[in-house]
Amino acid sequence: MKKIEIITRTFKLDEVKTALTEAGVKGMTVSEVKGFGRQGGHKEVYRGAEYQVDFVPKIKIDVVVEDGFAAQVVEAARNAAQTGQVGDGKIFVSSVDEVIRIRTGETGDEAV
Amino acid sequence: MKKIEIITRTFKLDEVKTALTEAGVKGMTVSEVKGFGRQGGHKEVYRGAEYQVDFVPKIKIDVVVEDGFAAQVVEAARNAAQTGQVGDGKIFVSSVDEVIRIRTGETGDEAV
Amino acid sequence: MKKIEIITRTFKLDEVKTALTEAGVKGMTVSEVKGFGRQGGHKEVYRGAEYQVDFVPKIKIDVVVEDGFAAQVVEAARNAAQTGQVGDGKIFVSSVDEVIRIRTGETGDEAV
Amino acid sequence: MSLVDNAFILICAALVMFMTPGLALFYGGLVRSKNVLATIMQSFVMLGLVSILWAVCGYSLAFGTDIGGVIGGMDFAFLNGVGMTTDGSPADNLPHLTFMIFQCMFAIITPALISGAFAERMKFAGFLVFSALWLLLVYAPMCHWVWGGGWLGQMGALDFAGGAVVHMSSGAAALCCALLIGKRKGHGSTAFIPHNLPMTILGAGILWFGWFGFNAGSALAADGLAANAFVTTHMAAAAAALSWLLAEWMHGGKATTLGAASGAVAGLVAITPAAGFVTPMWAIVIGFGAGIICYGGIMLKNKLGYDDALDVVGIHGVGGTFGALATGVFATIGAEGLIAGNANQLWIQFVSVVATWVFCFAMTFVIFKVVDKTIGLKASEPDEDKGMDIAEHSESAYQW
Amino acid sequence: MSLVDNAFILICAALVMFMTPGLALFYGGLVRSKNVLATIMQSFVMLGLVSILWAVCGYSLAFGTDIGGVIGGMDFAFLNGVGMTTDGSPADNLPHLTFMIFQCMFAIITPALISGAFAERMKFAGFLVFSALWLLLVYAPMCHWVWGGGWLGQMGALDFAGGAVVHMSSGAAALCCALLIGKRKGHGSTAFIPHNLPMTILGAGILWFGWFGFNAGSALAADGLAANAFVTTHMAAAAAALSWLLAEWMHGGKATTLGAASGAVAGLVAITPAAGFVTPMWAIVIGFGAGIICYGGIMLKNKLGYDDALDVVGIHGVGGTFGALATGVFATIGAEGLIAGNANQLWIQFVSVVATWVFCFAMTFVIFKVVDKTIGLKASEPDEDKGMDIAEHSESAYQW
Amino acid sequence: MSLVDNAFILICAALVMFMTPGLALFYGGLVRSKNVLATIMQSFVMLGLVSILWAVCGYSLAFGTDIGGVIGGMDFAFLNGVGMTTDGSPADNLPHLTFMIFQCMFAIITPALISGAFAERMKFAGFLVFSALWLLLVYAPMCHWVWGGGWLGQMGALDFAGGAVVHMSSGAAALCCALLIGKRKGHGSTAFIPHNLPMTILGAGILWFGWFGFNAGSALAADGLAANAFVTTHMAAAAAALSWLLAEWMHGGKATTLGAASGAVAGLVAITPAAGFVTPMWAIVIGFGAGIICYGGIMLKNKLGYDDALDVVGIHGVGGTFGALATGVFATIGAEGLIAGNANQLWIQFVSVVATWVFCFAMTFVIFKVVDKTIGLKASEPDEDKGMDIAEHSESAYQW
Ligand SMILES: Nc1ncnc2c1ncn2[C@@H]1O[C@H](COP(=O)(O)OP(=O)(O)O)[C@@H](O)[C@H]1O
Ligand SMILES: Nc1ncnc2c1ncn2[C@@H]1O[C@H](COP(=O)(O)OP(=O)(O)O)[C@@H](O)[C@H]1O
Ligand SMILES: Nc1ncnc2c1ncn2[C@@H]1O[C@H](COP(=O)(O)OP(=O)(O)O)[C@@H](O)[C@H]1O
Repeated sequence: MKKIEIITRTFKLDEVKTALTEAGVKGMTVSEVKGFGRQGGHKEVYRGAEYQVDFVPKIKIDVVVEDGFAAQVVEAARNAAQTGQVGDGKIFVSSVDEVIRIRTGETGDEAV
Repeated sequence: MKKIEIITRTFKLDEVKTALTEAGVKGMTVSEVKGFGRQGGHKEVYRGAEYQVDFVPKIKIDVVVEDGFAAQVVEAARNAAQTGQVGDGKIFVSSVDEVIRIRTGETGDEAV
Repeated sequence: MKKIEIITRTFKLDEVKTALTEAGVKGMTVSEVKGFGRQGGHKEVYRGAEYQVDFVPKIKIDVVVEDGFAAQVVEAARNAAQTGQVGDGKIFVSSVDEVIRIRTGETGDEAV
Repeated sequence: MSLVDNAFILICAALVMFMTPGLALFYGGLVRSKNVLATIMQSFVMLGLVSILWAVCGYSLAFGTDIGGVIGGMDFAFLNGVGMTTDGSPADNLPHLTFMIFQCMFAIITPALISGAFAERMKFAGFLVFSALWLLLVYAPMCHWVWGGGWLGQMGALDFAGGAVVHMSSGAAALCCALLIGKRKGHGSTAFIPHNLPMTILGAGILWFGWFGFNAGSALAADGLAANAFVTTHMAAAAAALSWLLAEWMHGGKATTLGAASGAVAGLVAITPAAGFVTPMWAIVIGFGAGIICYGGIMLKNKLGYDDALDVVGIHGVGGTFGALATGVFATIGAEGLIAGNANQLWIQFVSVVATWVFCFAMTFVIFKVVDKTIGLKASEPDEDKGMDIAEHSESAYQW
Repeated sequence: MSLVDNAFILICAALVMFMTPGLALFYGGLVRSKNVLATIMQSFVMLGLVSILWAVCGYSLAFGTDIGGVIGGMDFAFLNGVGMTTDGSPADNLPHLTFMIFQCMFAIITPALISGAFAERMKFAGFLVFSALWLLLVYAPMCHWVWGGGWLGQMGALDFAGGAVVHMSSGAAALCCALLIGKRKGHGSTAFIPHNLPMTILGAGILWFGWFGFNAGSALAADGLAANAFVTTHMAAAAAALSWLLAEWMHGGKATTLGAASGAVAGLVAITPAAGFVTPMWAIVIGFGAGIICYGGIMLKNKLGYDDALDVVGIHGVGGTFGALATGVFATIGAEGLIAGNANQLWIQFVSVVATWVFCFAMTFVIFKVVDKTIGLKASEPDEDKGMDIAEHSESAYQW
Repeated sequence: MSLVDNAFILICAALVMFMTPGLALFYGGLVRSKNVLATIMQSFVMLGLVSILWAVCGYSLAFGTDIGGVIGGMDFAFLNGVGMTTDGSPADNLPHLTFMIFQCMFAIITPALISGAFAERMKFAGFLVFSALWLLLVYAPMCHWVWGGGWLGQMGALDFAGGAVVHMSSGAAALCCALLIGKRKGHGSTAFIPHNLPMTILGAGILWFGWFGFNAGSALAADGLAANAFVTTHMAAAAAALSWLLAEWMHGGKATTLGAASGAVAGLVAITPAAGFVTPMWAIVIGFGAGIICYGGIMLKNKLGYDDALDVVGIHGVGGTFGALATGVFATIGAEGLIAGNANQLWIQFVSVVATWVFCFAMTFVIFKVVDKTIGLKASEPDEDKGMDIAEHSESAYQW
């Protein structure tokens, strides 16, 4: 199985979720993260002191799917998340050895 | 080494932690996440407007252990986290190439 | 490509970020996590009831880089994060099959 | 001078001042976390901006010597002649300064109320200019018309503590602004869920608390009338909190905490024009009606399609209008409404409602357009994405 | 009518009203984040529910013409005869409405106090019915007995501002409810750690602030007695905050922020019955005792095994009881306690303590059982897991 | 005795009390989340500690029979002779207890103000001892000198509500403490960004609200002078909020929410000594100046290199000093300053400024050193890392 990590803009969560479910994804897990990259950050000011804040809020969506399904999921996510502006984010794909569904103990492709 | 990601219900954190430490796990890392899955979400209402909220709070526990120990850890986690109701979550196992303990620079099995 | 997960003390974020960018890293993603390990936790007290809190706040920094660059990044992160006290944290290195830049669709080493 | 009344009104003025930070929190909790500071700021900064404008000329425009029933003269500009004695004070039991500052607190919160309509997408510089002009060109005349000797007051329109001056005026302005500024990015597709409801409830609690100063203080004396206004205020808020919960529940949902808070505010709005004219039991009736009607009021925006982000139209516009008419129906204390056999009062109230809506909407339209063309009011899309806090104030509300 | 007293009591009433949102935050910060809105709601909605009940018949049950020392008649139902003058007012210096609304604020907060006992696991519909019945069947009689001309007052029991009426009654009810509703899921194995202590401290600050209205206002006049009650209130809170910290520290731990806040509230509770009867230095003694004794009080639940989630028994029950007895010991102003040589007063206080506990516990038991069997009170386990906010109100308190 | 004044001052005392929780939140929002409770505690616990010290001997040191213009005698120790009548009351229109408790509230907040300087790195035990000694050895004499019949008052120094007694004294102490305790770990390299600005704004709102009690109450009567002080307070805060925003904006940045709140506090500080001596329009001038000057004041620390964590020196020290001198310039009510042709007053103010800074700085130095050597004041590095909440109080502010 493949784990697909999608790091993208916070306000894209709903669109990406919809795209993934439409593509047939049954589950995913989201976390709130902060990203550093080409997009750069912004200036913040507190009582006259300026700070360069390099980290911008992003979300990370983790989806584990069967090997053969991965490419399609990546494509769906990319289409939904893309704005074309710097800061759209990244998708990382890696291999997962085993998946277990806690409730039933099922493993492998049936578990995702 | 193997990385075991346990995504499960928030109120199971203590039980899973105890099960893992009893099984011999020495360290783990937890994050607050939101999950989407078969469990479904719930309705929220704000001034008469209804929203379907698909993401439910979950926790993710990451544990890295020696290869031979992984199966036992998965088993312990599964037993502790299981309630039998939809939404119990998933366990993902994947391979880790290298582990380094920052304090000492130790690597490999001694570092976990 | 390699994914490098650095779990370390919260107040080390700036130093590690600087070390990584100086080493040539162009992007990274940070999350707020809680860690359990040899460092132990602390006691908390609420209206006379004592609780042992085992999880201490940590940060997790994820960086994906080209294979050949990984060792150098690990070294830079370790140097920046190390205090020598228990609780400095861990670095996990694992393989990533594919990286996609959402904005452009670039893949592989150019995408990171 | 009555020292008792002075003591009472000064404390009431402090209570009304506290409503503005309360409103800041009420509104602040309802927006997304990336916009909370900008939203708070749009209320908080009124404490600065309006107070100075009020001292410079706002008070005089409202309470200076009447000019043709339309506006006050410049006699009190720069607080000239506004002193520690009752000399020249519109309330002859109060030091002129006491009267002036009590009125100042009303002037502060009114433009702050409007800001809920364009929350999450307004530029700060434009907002300041818009609010300054609005205060002088809408609030000051409205205040003069009703309380400063102007034509609405002369006509006999009843407005005990600001149903028209404060709530209808801000509601009408809010409608105009929501229409002109357009929707927030993602409106219709994204859920704009409040980021911190306990903050909103705290704000509602402070508003309720401060509203005692607002309404009971509007008796301008610590007498039985003040007691009556105090009680009607409380009872209307209570009844409206309950009836809003009931409406939610009958509408097929759960009774929500935000509903209780919103209902309470709706009740407070509706009783404002009536507080000293109706009895407590009629106040319960008015409050009960307000909860239901304003619950309907907030539905309007979905029907009509404007993005009144924090429901200023639904609560202040609709609630203020309902309250003004209800005053014409239920007044029995120091005035006579429909139930006392005086249908004419209801007609007067109706005229005052129409006049207020038309005047405030039209004036707001002009001011908005002028400021929008010159300075600019709507934030850019990338700024909306980043959030107003970073974009307009270079600040983040929260850190891990 | 005294205008000064009217001004003073109206402002005090506003302060007491503000205590209920304060309590909402005090409690809200102590629960887990998934239950914060439901907890806040259980206080906030009392502002709606109790106020209306009070106007309809609660006030009359408490202060209507005495029937056999047990309950008030229906003369003031629907605020009939409760007007802007002193006519019929129990306090002949105050407009009847002023007296009524001041008392109303006490009636609001008392059932809200109980809600801490069953926090995080109570259904909202049942809660509303329970609270309504409790107000009419427990609070109104208690209030009548002590302040409305009933038998406790006739007997000479001293209760300046509500040690029995407000605190013991809610404490006894809390004990009964905690026993009947049972424990929260995970009790004993999970740590129920407060989710937002700054919110709780803010709540404590508001409570302390509002308590000046509660206790000083109970003088029902702006005289030296009010000053005394004001000072004793403040000093007792201060002493109890310190002594709770001391107890924590001697008990082997650190002095905690929650301890300072809890101690302050314990001191405020304990001085409530005594505020106008003791001198400031004795108030310090009472406060100091309250901090230590209530710290012990909250330990009881661990010993005895009930799940009084937010320590209503430990603080209001124990603190109110201690204060009532301490009043019998230290009273020297307008009454004589043990130290003034009058042991009988202590005996009377003791009788009033027993009567209050027995009556309130028993009545609460009956009401709880009836509501539980008919409407249902305890939330289901899955709902407890989800949290009361989502389950009962379809809301989440916080968003990223 | 004047019942009106009694009513007014009691309510004002309640307002001033509320400022301390307000300050706790104002400061609490500005620190990192791991230190928020400890920061809140350093204000909140003063409500306990100072109140008891005040009753025991602090009040007597400040207002007991004058001994050589330097300190009060022990006549009022343990509140001996401080009763419900005006007997012995420094304000002969007020019950002695009323005067005492109003003053008590000032004594509470002053050491709390200092705590902003050493926030995030002070041990709690040492802090308590330091604050107790500071209250008795710095605050009580300062208070006596200015208001208790001491030499500064005799000399004719004007300090309406505590520019010297409260703000300069705490500012000077803050400078001393910041220098002695040293910097926070990471100072200069890490960004110390406020963890919760809405909390800070709420605190600022409460401070502004409470400050009406502080300044208007300092008239000690509900007269026209109180009205004047009320208005000057409000207008100065308003003007300073605006001018701080202007300074930020001209300094090349955005107008910030924290700037509005900080400016408001700066204006409130600066008008404190002047509130009853200047007219509202001059108050606007003073406020406007305060916003700009205190904005400069907070820059000092970067120039001079001390770590005054929450800008107590920049706001209270600089603002209090500016206000004291401005009083000497603009006084026209009940006193004459420079613009009334009395240059001597400015000289007196100057002397009082120098005396206050020198005395408070020196005394603080001694107290700090003694406590540091004996009990210890600076937290250890690992404790700073963990955060003061866990290290000193075994508590966490927030849970997921
Ligand atoms: N090498 C990397 N490893 C991990 N996360 C990365 C990496 N590069 C970028 N990211 C994440 O992707 C986000 C977007 O990257 P950025 O360089 O700003 O824009 P873009 O992806 O459009 O080139 C970053 O904020 C960060 O969270
Ligand atoms: N394919 C997946 N990839 C990543 N996370 C998943 C996936 N499927 C489920 N999850 C996580 O597991 C949680 C539980 O899944 P769900 O389908 O609701 O129940 P169950 O695991 O009992 O079948 C989800 O909330 C989500 O966080
Ligand atoms: N086996 C593990 N799997 C995942 N995370 C771990 C593991 N061991 C340690 N960690 C993380 O590393 C942090 C530091 O580990 P700890 O044992 O306390 O100190 P050290 O790394 O200095 O030996 C922990 O708080 C936890 O977040």
